[in-house]
Amino acid sequence: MTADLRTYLAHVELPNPVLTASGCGGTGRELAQFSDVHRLGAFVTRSITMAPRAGRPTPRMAETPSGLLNAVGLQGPGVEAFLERELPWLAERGARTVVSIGGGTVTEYTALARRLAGVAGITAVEVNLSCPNVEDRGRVFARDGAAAAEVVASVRAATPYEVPVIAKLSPDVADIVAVARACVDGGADALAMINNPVGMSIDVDTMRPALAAGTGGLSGPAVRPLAVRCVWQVHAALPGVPIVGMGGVTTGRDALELVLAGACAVAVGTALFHDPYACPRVLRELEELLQERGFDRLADAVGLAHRPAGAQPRSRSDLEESSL
Amino acid sequence: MTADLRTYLAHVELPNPVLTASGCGGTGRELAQFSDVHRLGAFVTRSITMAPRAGRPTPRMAETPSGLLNAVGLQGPGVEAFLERELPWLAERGARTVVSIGGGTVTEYTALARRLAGVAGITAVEVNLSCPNVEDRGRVFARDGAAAAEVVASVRAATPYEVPVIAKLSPDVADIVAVARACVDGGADALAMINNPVGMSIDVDTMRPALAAGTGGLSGPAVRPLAVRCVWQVHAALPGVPIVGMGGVTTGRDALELVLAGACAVAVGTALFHDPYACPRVLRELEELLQERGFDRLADAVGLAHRPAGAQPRSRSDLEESSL
Amino acid sequence: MAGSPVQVTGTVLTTRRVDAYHALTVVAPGIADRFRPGHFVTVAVGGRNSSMLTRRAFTIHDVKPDYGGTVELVFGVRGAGTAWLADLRARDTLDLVGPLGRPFPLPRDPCTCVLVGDEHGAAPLFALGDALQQRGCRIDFVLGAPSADRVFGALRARRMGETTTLTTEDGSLGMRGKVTDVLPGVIADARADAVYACGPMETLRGVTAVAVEFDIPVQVAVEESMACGIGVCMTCVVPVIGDDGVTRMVRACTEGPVFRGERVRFDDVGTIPFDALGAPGGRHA
Amino acid sequence: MAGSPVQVTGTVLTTRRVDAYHALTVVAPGIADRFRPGHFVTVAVGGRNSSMLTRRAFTIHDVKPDYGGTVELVFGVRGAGTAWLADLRARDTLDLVGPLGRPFPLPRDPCTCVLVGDEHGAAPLFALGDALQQRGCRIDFVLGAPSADRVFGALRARRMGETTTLTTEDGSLGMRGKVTDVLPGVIADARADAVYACGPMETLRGVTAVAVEFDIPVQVAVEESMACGIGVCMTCVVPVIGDDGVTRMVRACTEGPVFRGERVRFDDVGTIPFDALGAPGGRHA
Ligand SMILES: Cc1cc2nc3c(=O)[nH]c(=O)nc-3n(C[C@H](O)[C@H](O)[C@H](O)COP(=O)(O)OP(=O)(O)OC[C@H]3O[C@@H](n4cnc5c(N)ncnc54)[C@H](O)[C@@H]3O)c2cc1C
Ligand SMILES: Cc1cc2nc3c(=O)[nH]c(=O)nc-3n(C[C@H](O)[C@H](O)[C@H](O)COP(=O)(O)OP(=O)(O)OC[C@H]3O[C@@H](n4cnc5c(N)ncnc54)[C@H](O)[C@@H]3O)c2cc1C
Ligand SMILES: Cc1cc2nc3c(=O)[nH]c(=O)nc-3n(C[C@H](O)[C@H](O)[C@H](O)COP(=O)(O)O)c2cc1C
Ligand SMILES: Cc1cc2nc3c(=O)[nH]c(=O)nc-3n(C[C@H](O)[C@H](O)[C@H](O)COP(=O)(O)O)c2cc1C
Ligand code: FES
Ligand code: FES
Repeated sequence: MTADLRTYLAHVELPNPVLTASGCGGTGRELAQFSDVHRLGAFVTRSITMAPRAGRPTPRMAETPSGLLNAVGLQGPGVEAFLERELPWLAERGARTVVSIGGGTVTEYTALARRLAGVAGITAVEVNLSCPNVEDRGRVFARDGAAAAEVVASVRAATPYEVPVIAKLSPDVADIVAVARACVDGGADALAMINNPVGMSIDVDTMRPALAAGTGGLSGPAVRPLAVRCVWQVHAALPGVPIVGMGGVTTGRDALELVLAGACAVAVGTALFHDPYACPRVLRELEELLQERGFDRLADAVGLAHRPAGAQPRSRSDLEESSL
Repeated sequence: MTADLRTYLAHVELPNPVLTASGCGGTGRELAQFSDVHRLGAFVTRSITMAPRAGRPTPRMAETPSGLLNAVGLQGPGVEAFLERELPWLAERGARTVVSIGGGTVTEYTALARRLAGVAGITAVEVNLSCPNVEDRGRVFARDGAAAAEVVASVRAATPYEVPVIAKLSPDVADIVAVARACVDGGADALAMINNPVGMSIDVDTMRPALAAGTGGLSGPAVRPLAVRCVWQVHAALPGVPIVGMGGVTTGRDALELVLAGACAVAVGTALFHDPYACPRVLRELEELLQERGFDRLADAVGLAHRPAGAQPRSRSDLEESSL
Repeated sequence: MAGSPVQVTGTVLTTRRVDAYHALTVVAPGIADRFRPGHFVTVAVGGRNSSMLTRRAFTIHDVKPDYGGTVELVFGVRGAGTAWLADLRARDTLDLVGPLGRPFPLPRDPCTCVLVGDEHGAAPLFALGDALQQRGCRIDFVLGAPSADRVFGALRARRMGETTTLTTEDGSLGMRGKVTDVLPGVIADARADAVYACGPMETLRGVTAVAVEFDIPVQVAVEESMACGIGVCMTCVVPVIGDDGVTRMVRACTEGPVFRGERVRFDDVGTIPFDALGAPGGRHA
Repeated sequence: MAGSPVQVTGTVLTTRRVDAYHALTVVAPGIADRFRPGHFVTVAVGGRNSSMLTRRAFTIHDVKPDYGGTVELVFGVRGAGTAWLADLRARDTLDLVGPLGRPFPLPRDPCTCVLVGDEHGAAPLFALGDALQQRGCRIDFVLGAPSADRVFGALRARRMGETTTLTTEDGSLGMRGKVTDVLPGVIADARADAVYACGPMETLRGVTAVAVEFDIPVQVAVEESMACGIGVCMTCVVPVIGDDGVTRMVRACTEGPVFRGERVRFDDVGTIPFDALGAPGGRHA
């Protein structure tokens, strides 16, 4: 018997837990050349902004050991073009679409949420909080619980009740649980983590930063231990809040790792660049692993690593958060 | 002509910039089987604590993509045994020894600094701030600028003038520059970064955390982009402060990357586990790279990537800190 | 144009050295079938447990019908990924995705075309030359590189082209200089109607300038760092002027890599031109 | 005891399958020279650009004088690292560090020794048996595994040992059960003076209990996860009682992997015993 893979982002049911990560699946059309977008748990859009954005100069990417640095800078056509040309195509294909939004001010996020409100074909709104707050000298919202909560609260208020609001967090904070809690208190129905921690690479031949933008976001398997840790900590503190886990998922084993840590859905980002079939493959592998382990339902595996299994020899020690 | 590799930690001269990273070179004796400890820029001890410590239960390590998670828990014999059995051996061999200290309270750090004060053969004291502050519900000192500064100030006060105090920082904070600045204001003569960000791995077969301690510190090439970014940001903000860069250095190219970002010395940690000759090799490779690039002095390469080279085609764009 | 790209785990049939380059022939029917000159593939490097995440892009040099369809790549060793590729042996497997990108558009009517290839940029020109000759076009080659061992395909060019002009910066083969130094003469002598070019940005910029001078169309295949090659990551963008006159940051992997030369704002590559759609503080932002 | 360990990039001489195991013979003179039974080596896995940072530890099964000195490793495929090793072919190179660890101490005077090997734990016992026989000892083997294909070295044991007793959990070879089930009988029959054992912690615990029962010395080679193998990382510790009666967390890679069985606190492996030196809240803290 195969396991029941349905999962819930708040009250919204998804047929399976494997999503694309924001900014990694294009408009959906590109991936559709390889596999059906409606077979995804959900398609998550790149972060949509009010106005069109040209993004950052090139080079926008640099490879690092088991990682990738990117500095795309939210290039996109703006919300109007998105609603006109991209969302309808996804809706036609039967994809469940999570619309990610990004802005530089609370007002901009709110305006985006208002613009999306009532538009058909939106399964959830994901708030990308890793955007610089232009009103706070460019400090990223996700690094400041209060600012993050303010954005979430205003998006929540502007979004119809039936559309869940997902707050997407960055790992480069001193206390991810505090930011997560602030977002949930602000009205987030679910959390997504992790967005890219900020990294940098210097080309030792040109002796200049490898990215035109200097710094960039680090993604890929290199960051998976950070993602697992963030999901674990937040699930431990807020066990009732649905978490979309991501960061370096390339196989079903990686997905299961995040699920066991507490994610009820996982998103695949950088792995898509290497394997355009990554989402259906990860889903298939996850399904097999659950089956091998005798799970009837994905839900039973969510957060399981938190529950000390009596029979396990290593469970005597308590689990504290410290690198020491 | 070979480049002048001398470097300075505050006023203390080191013959070369390649150090061992704290906790990665054992007592020095183990590495001495492979190469002379006195040929190191300096030998950095594991973090010494007041009392003996048994550390964390096993498993203490888990491999991750291009990374390593460890949860050793500062196992060590305590400061008295260190002074009796370890430091004299290093001194006899002519090693320059940086003594790393770790504690759970400001008082403990201060007591350690007092105990070390006046002891011969100590080149510098490195303050490992990635220890949980038992008086602040285990919050790690390095994640709180004020607590970090308090530790640094009291260690600085207890340490003889001629011995530099190096504050060692963690990357998992929202604003590494703020913590760095607090430490420098507190009296740190130099900074070391990065200590391990906290990560986690779950064994999908046992469905339990791979480490007995649950979370652990992530090291190795996976974290190098974080290290380069931290060194870059701190050097940009505090160009006069010597920085010991570390995090994933395995080759001379990696070392040069940190030097170009602003480090005047680099430490090799996890790479030693793979290649016990890593320190002399990294030094040799760094020397060759500097020579190829026509440097007369290592010092001329420190932070060079910050200075827009007129001739370089990509230097038009300004370099901001954001992953977007 | 071509059908959808596919992922193929192909067997390496042959490996050979061609001066400074390595050539790999890989069995990849689904890719060979759909090939048009100018297409590229991306390959996974480093094997299982590789620390190298991104695929490497290579123009398809040639396809053959053997074993259901093979593709040949030609590359120089640059970093760790190409070094790994250079170590492959026959019977090893290689993971490819392709064919990718917008191939070279071909003229409707027979005409005279100059094909310019700088270094490994020469790789796609022979399949292109074949296609042009099949349409009755005359072709002339201009191939260049810093030194003789890095001029790719000179012999084949001599066999195929009406004329072949070689340049090296050190003068070790052909004329001393760059392809752009000799291009005006070649265009004039051949009374060329169009130019196709492949090579570094700087070369493409120069070639485009020459073509514009002669007022003939030029198609260039650009090379930008690519993290995905399939249009999802937005890392490979170049500033290109659209039919509406608006500059957009467009993806080299899907809208390109072949563009009309005069549409690419070569001077602004590596920047966001202030007048690009969505530029910071720009009129559309 | 032995000299310092060295790093060697050795050529793989032969690879072979032995039931469920793979055996690799690698040219490594500096390591072979210094070898004593019980020593181990660590090997780098995954090649250049590997995402696997830590070396893998393997007991040295055998050394031979060919080509200046070779070492043979025997291993089962467990994860990505051993899978990579299993794919090595003759003439590939392998990066080793060794010999490492404290080897088996040998008795001064001739005596009777039982050598217990569970699964790949049997690998070091034959070199040990040779050394013991050279000192005039009688040796008896007890080898076990879950199933017949995972019992290593049965033939060789039969040739070398006075007696050889095999166990499998599924009964597919020898007695059904574990090595610890048959060990008391073997010790009694041979009137053994000492036991040497190698295998999983659980087995070593059982073997030690039996030896303690018979009041004979037991030397066990433990297997803990190791990040460095050379004593610098402190990840491989086990709780061991010292001569002074104090329990310390000692490194399996340098103080071990061979310990006197009764000194290892097997029940407390995976914990910090409350009375260990420096235990949290403990008397020394
Ligand atoms: C459409 C296209 C077609 C190409 N065709 C060929 C060809 O036929 N023959 C050939 O020799 N080379 C070709 N290249 C360049 C080739 O992709 C690079 O040489 C190769 O990626 C370098 O990989 P590396 O690991 O050896 O180098 P590294 O410098 O170690 O690579 C590090 C990273 O940078 C990227 N990168 C480095 N150089 C380039 C580059 N020039 N273009 C794009 N990405 C780069 C790599 O993909 C990788 O992600 C082509 C590039 C593109 C975009
Ligand atoms: C002193 C010593 C001697 C050994 N001798 C042998 C031998 O002769 N034959 C044999 O088949 N195996 C031996 N082992 C076990 C062998 O080291 C592991 O099977 C191997 O490391 C697994 O690597 P992997 O990449 O396949 O597995 P993975 O599970 O993918 O390895 C992941 C990580 O865990 C570590 N690890 C996993 N299992 C073990 C283990 N059992 N012991 C130590 N580290 C482990 C690996 O080193 C690596 O860092 C020995 C171990 C030690 C400590
Ligand atoms: C090229 C690229 C573009 C991205 N763009 C966005 C974005 O627009 N919005 C967002 O919230 N996250 C964005 N991300 C972050 C991913 O959604 C994801 O959180 C992160 O990359 C970790 O997952 P991964 O390791 O599977 O890629 C981007 C990541 C990459 C690599
Ligand atoms: C096993 C291990 C033990 C460590 N112990 C200490 C320690 O005692 N004190 C300390 O300040 N840092 C310690 N560190 C952190 C390293 O000194 C270094 O900051 C970090 O690992 C990054 O460098 P690397 O990637 O080269 O290992 C330890 C790291 C490892 C891997
Ligand atoms: S390489 Fe990813 S969009 Fe072009
Ligand atoms: S494995 Fe590193 S100390 Fe033993």
